[in-house]
Amino acid sequence: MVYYGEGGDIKGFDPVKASDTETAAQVCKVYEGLLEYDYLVRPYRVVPRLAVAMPDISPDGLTYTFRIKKGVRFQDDPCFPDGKGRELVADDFIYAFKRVMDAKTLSTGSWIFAEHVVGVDEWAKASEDQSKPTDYSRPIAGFEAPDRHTLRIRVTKPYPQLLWVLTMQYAFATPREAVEHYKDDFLNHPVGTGPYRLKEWRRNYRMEYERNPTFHGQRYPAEGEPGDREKGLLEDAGKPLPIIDRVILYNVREYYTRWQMFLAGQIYSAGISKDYFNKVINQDLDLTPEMSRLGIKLHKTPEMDVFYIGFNWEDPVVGGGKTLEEAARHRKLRQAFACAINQKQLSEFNNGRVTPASGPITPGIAGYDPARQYPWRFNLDLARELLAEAGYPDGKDARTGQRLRLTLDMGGAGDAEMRQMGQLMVDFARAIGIELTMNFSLQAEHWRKLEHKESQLFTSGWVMDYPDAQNVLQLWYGPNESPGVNHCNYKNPEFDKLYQRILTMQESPERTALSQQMVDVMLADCPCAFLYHRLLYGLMQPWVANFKPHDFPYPNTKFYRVKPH
Amino acid sequence: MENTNQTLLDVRDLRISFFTDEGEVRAVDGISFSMKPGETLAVVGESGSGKSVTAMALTRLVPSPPARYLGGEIIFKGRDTLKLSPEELRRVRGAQISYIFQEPSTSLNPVFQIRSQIAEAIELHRRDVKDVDAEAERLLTLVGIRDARLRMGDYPHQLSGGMQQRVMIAMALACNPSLLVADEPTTALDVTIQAQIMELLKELKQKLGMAIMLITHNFSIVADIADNIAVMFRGKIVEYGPTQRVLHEPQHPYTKALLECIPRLGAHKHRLKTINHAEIEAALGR
Amino acid sequence: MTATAANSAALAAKPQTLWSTAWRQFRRNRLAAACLWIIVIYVGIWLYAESVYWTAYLRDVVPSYKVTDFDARNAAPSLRHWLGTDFTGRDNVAQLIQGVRIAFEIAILSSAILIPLGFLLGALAGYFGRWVDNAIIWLYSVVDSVPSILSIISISYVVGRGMKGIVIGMGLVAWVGLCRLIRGEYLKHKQRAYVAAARALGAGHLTVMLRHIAPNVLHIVIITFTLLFPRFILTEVILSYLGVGIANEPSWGVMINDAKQRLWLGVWWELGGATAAMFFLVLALNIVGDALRDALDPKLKTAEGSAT
Amino acid sequence: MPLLEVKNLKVYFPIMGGVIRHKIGEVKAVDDVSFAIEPGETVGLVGESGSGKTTIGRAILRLLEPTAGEVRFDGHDITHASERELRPLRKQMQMVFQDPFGSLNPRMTIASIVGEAMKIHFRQMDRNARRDRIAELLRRVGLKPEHMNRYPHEFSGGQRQRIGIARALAVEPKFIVCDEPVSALDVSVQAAIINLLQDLQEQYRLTYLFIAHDLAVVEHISDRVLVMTQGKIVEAASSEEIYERPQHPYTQKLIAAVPKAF
Amino acid sequence: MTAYIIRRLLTVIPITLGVLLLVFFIYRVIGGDPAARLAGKNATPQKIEQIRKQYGFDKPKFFNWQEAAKTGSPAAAFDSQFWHLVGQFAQLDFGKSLQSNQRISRMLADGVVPSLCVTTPIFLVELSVAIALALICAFYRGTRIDRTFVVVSIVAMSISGLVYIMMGQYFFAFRLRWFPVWGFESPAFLLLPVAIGVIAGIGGSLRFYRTIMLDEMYQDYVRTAFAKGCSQREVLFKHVLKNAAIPILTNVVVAIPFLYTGSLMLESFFGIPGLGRMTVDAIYTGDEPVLFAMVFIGSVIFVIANLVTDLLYTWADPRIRLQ
Repeated sequence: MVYYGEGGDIKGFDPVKASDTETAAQVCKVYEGLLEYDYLVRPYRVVPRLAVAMPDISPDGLTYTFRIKKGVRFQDDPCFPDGKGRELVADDFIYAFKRVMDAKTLSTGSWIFAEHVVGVDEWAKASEDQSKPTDYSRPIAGFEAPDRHTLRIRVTKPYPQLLWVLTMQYAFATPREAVEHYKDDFLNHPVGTGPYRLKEWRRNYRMEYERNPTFHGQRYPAEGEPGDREKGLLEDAGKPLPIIDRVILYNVREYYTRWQMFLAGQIYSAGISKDYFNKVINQDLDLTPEMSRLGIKLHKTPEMDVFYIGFNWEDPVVGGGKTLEEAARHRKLRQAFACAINQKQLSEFNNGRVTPASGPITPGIAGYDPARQYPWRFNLDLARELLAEAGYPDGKDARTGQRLRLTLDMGGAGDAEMRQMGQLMVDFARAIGIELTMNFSLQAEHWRKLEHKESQLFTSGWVMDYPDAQNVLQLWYGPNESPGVNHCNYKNPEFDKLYQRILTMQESPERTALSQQMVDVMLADCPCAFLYHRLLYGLMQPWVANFKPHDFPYPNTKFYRVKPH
Repeated sequence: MENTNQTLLDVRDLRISFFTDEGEVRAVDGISFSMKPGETLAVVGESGSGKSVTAMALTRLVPSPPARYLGGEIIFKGRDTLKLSPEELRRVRGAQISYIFQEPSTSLNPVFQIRSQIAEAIELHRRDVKDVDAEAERLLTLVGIRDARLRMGDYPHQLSGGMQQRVMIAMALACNPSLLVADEPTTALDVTIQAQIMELLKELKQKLGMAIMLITHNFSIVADIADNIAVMFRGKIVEYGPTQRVLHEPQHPYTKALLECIPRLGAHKHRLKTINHAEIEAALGR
Repeated sequence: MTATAANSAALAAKPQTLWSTAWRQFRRNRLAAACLWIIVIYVGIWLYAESVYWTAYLRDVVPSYKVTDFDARNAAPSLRHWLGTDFTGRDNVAQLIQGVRIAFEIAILSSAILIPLGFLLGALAGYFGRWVDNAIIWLYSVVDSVPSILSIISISYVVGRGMKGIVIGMGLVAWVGLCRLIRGEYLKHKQRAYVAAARALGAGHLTVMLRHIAPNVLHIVIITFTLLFPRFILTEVILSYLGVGIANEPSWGVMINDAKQRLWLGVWWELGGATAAMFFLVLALNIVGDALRDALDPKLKTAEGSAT
Repeated sequence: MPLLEVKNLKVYFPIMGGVIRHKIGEVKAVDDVSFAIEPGETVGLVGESGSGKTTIGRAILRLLEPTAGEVRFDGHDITHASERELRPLRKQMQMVFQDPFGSLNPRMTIASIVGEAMKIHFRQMDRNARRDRIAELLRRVGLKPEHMNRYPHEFSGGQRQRIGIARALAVEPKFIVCDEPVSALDVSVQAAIINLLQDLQEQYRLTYLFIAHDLAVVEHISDRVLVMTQGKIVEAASSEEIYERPQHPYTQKLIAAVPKAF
Repeated sequence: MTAYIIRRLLTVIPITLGVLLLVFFIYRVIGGDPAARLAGKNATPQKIEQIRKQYGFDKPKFFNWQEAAKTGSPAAAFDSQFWHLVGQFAQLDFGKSLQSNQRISRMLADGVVPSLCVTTPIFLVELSVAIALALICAFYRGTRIDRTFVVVSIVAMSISGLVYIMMGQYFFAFRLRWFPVWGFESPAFLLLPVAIGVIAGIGGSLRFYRTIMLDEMYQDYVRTAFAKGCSQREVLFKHVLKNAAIPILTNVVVAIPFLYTGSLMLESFFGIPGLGRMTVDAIYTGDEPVLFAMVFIGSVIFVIANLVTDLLYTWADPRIRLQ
């Protein structure tokens, strides 16, 4: 059984560097962590993977004890003596965690432990010394292995997100032998315990995996959401994984080409471009007969992400303002702008593939309430009124008579869809008399501008790392200002205080309420205008089975099945 | 040279025009002359008189367009070259009528060795020659190139102007032509070399007996070599006759003037005669 | 022959400049003359498009070609919209017309950078030789060694996206060809006796360079401009594809790029319209450029070859 | 006092080579040449192509930098004079060039070619005066004033040479270097130009250095003749002597090469 | 001759330095440092600062005068970002890609083969077809055949390369299924991109080579050849072709460096994992080290190609003597 799919550009197979979704998806085919998300059950829950069971957590919430499966072997690889994979032990995790913290590996994941786990920051500091190799024999107090198959993690203060982050690729077990054997080339030679091993990788073009013969085993889940059984998702319940022997992924850059390949049956899944949408999806947001006849299957799922237009808090026109009076006027201007955004039209423009956002918290996360009203939903009258109050009646500066001109930075230059959306934004602004200039940058430039606080207005989005509101709320936390993630450079002491509180709280209704309070505080200041959450429309060839959309779908290929066709 | 009395070349009322933006330019405007085998005819005229076009026209070397052969006949050995097929014409060129040109440095192909340029001329028309190299060497020696065997490996730019012209002559003689057309063969050369080349032509003419049509603007070099002189002016032959007569008893005012305007050695600082072209043109009735 | 022609020409009534002779020769090329008309039509459209743009700008209103009609988006060709509408319901024909404006603006503004730059550097290098020449050769070798698309993108990365980036990028890259040609011509002309004559009269270097030699190489600028114009248009398409194209105004490159995905739906008129609008201008310019070169300087070897 | 005095003039051109392009040799274009020209005299300089005669002409006018030696004009040492110091002297010495096609700027009208010298040297002259003077000069060299607004390519070789002469005369020089002024012309035209040069010499009391490769022409126009070969002057004598009693073998060869009178 | 070659080889140094300076200036000086990007999306400011230090982004850009003044050693002035880059490149160490974390030398090695697989056939086919057609034009110069070729080649030049690719892929691969839509598996996958590359480029080449050939047709030696009795064909193939080879060679050899950089468009559309695509990616993502390396190697090859051209010149043209 062979699966043909699409894969993007990846940053190699080193788990400590797997910062993007594409790379994560590939790393997860080969490596595994202590925990992983359940494939079928919603809301998301974490289940043990290399751990025997969920950890024992001490009553103060500061110590986590994991027991690790016995008899798990790394895949056979020349880096081991005699080429046979060694058994996985607790030290492999500690080694992997140290690599995440090691300044020399330049891991993008050090935030998962930094400031949380006992002793990691001192260890990381020591590793910065470029004159000698990092000393991995030096212990970190927070990571201990009382015996070969037990791992104990100690945190300085309650860290409710720990279980979530342990499902992330940064926390995957890596064998020291492989790192030391391949050195610089380790990122091209993944050696893990996972269901697949990399057979061939032609960068920028094609990846091929084959079943890992020494895989310790996993079975298809027997339990799912209501309705899963009807969709045939439980037909393989209890079967050993992976089901597919070979996975071949092509890296097709052009959307246009990708679509042609999908129709030609050369790849098994594809997204839908806005431009094709009408041909593929009918009025009722279902497949057109033409596509149904081909047997193509459509999957619609809300994604855990949020897109917004940010205002740079340090900008003299739209920013926080220097005086109270200025702050009030600028706030009104931002609110007016937000009110001018016709979310309905935006959704229509995207053929209904987005849900209007009423705030930062994405669907599927505690704190998301579809009933909540977004205070700045589309209302031209209100927008004009606010604009006048801000000192720009009809979009003209009351003092100088000059038309208000704003610049909106967008990444993704060259992407026709982005450009078209920009055009829409121009229209929205024009409706209340503001002249908006679009500025499309290449990805790298866009980042640079944000990092240097050079933008006035900018579009941005956030894809959740784990299903917890804190992950997105950090975008407005003052100390995270650029070059940190707070690209609005928003500062509000009240918000910051609340953020610090939820950071250490275990999930609870009280914490959810606090998150919502934070959202209210932030929305009142309107440091950004929220646009939408995406709805993922995916097409699948009829012969692919067991596919269920997932927000953290990285290791999911092992569940798929390909029917004869 | 069996029929010495027979006419080798008979040009009758030849007319060639160029058509340019300004309109028609009559380069050759109804000229007639004839040559016997072994005869040397000097065609003398100033630039633009049509003498080179006449020479080139003998084997239809003037590209058409822009030129147009408007009329007349060029009877060479009894056949009108204006009516020959391209294939027949090729067999005349180089074999029976061959050429040397004014600028030897550009007229030789810069990227081929002397050897192959001469060999090409031999191979084109003399299939029977077995040892082409030896033949080429003989020709080079004939035109007075020393160490001919060594020189054969040279490229044109490695030779001086005089040597280059000798190579051109050797090439032209490769097939024992009956008529050698020398188009201003010495104009680009220094005076001393000029004399050598003229000397060589004279010598070769005696040795090989071919007819020579010598195109030049310089009266002083033709006296020794030419049997007949044709003086051209604006596409017409204004005077045509035996060398001595033309030089000493010129009939036409243009010829007279042309002869008198040349400064001569030993005739210091007298005032030179000049030519009023407009007057002559008027006299020609144009 | 030339002397005869010159003599008869001397009798002609009007003084004949190189331009009048060239013009006469150019006119005889029927195809080129026809293409000149095409260019004239495009120039007309360009001026019209400019007037639309500036009228709207001065009145501080939204220009008609930018007025969107969300409900009429992606319409098929009709009497009202000959080439249909785009994704926000703007008329494609109006967009194409503005595309003419953008194409002309890009070409003219880029040339306004590259021509003085290339000319001056080429003249300096060719005229003064020695270390000036070495330095300028070094400079253009450096610019030349970087693939031009990369340089243009890099430059626009610095100066900013959109029109400004493209114009400055292309201007700063494309001068090399002109500089080479001008340098070669200056090398040639400085050997000419008329330069020695001017020097013997006491003319300074600057006078010789600009007053004497420059008029003799000016035609190269014109040829280069007509031959670069189509290259600018074609490069803009590639830049748009790479995401460094024009952002806030309609350009052909952007239109082609937008239309490419809808081609699959059988929407050929968008891509076809933009391609055709571009094709005829580029073709006309290429043919006219060729004819101009033949008329003005048949020996000139301008660089050719594909930009990709 | 001679008008022009050339002492031990050397003009060498370096031959560059090697890894760092240093000088690895030199071409001795003019190698230790001395001569003098008296006012009103015509001195012929004859030699084959490459003998260095044109280089001498250009070095005298400082269009080339001499390597060594001295050039004195009217008592001034101009060998190392700066461009500014030279400017007044440029008014007194001029040059007529060989190539009637290359020596006139094809993009300038006859008026501006001839008038330029006046613009440089007679700044106070107004437009009309300049036009009158140009017309006068054109008449003087045998052209029509109405040709003023034409371009060089509209003229024949001989006419162009006349324009070149008019340009040289425009500054009212004392001394003119004639660098093969008739070599590229048809014989009939050549005669006319030679006559013109002689007439002008008489009228304006000009001094000529007449450079040519044609001994007959040089002998015809010159009072004295210098024979040059391979960068050196091998013989200097009056015209009659050169023709009647050539001393140097090279001179003899040159004379032998001239076709005999017919 | 040897001195000449050495001298020409040495010119690689200033030009390469210049190129590096240019690119460095654009990306590092004006573009800012990429430390934040390296740190990932959740990075803390401390992490970013640490990366800055580790990469040396905290050092002065061009000259470290401060350090030189402090230690009194002029060598310390070169302890700067630019000169570190130069030193590194001098050892042919291009570092790692910011984007893919790969060693750049490895990326180059992987990418050059696919690129050459596409560009070399395009180059060879285009060259031979264009020269053949140019000879036909020269043979029939001034006739309708010649004019038709010229017009067709100008028409071909006037269509955007992007349109060729899009239309070609759509009709011949997707609609007609004559070729694979995308991929780099077997020579069959190269047919369409190569054909498109040739068609897109041939107009310009044909026009150029035709001009060269026609130029030669009017030389004096051609007249001599005709006067000897050579036929059109002999003149064309023997005399003209060998002389025209000189300018053609120049044009051709200078194009060779661009074979190495690959074709941006073709590679992206047809999924050829070559250097062209790698470069485009590097542009998009601001992957400085990759751009530095591409430009550096590109310029070195370019200068060497120019040197080779000059050497070939001597081989093809006996008039030119190198001293």
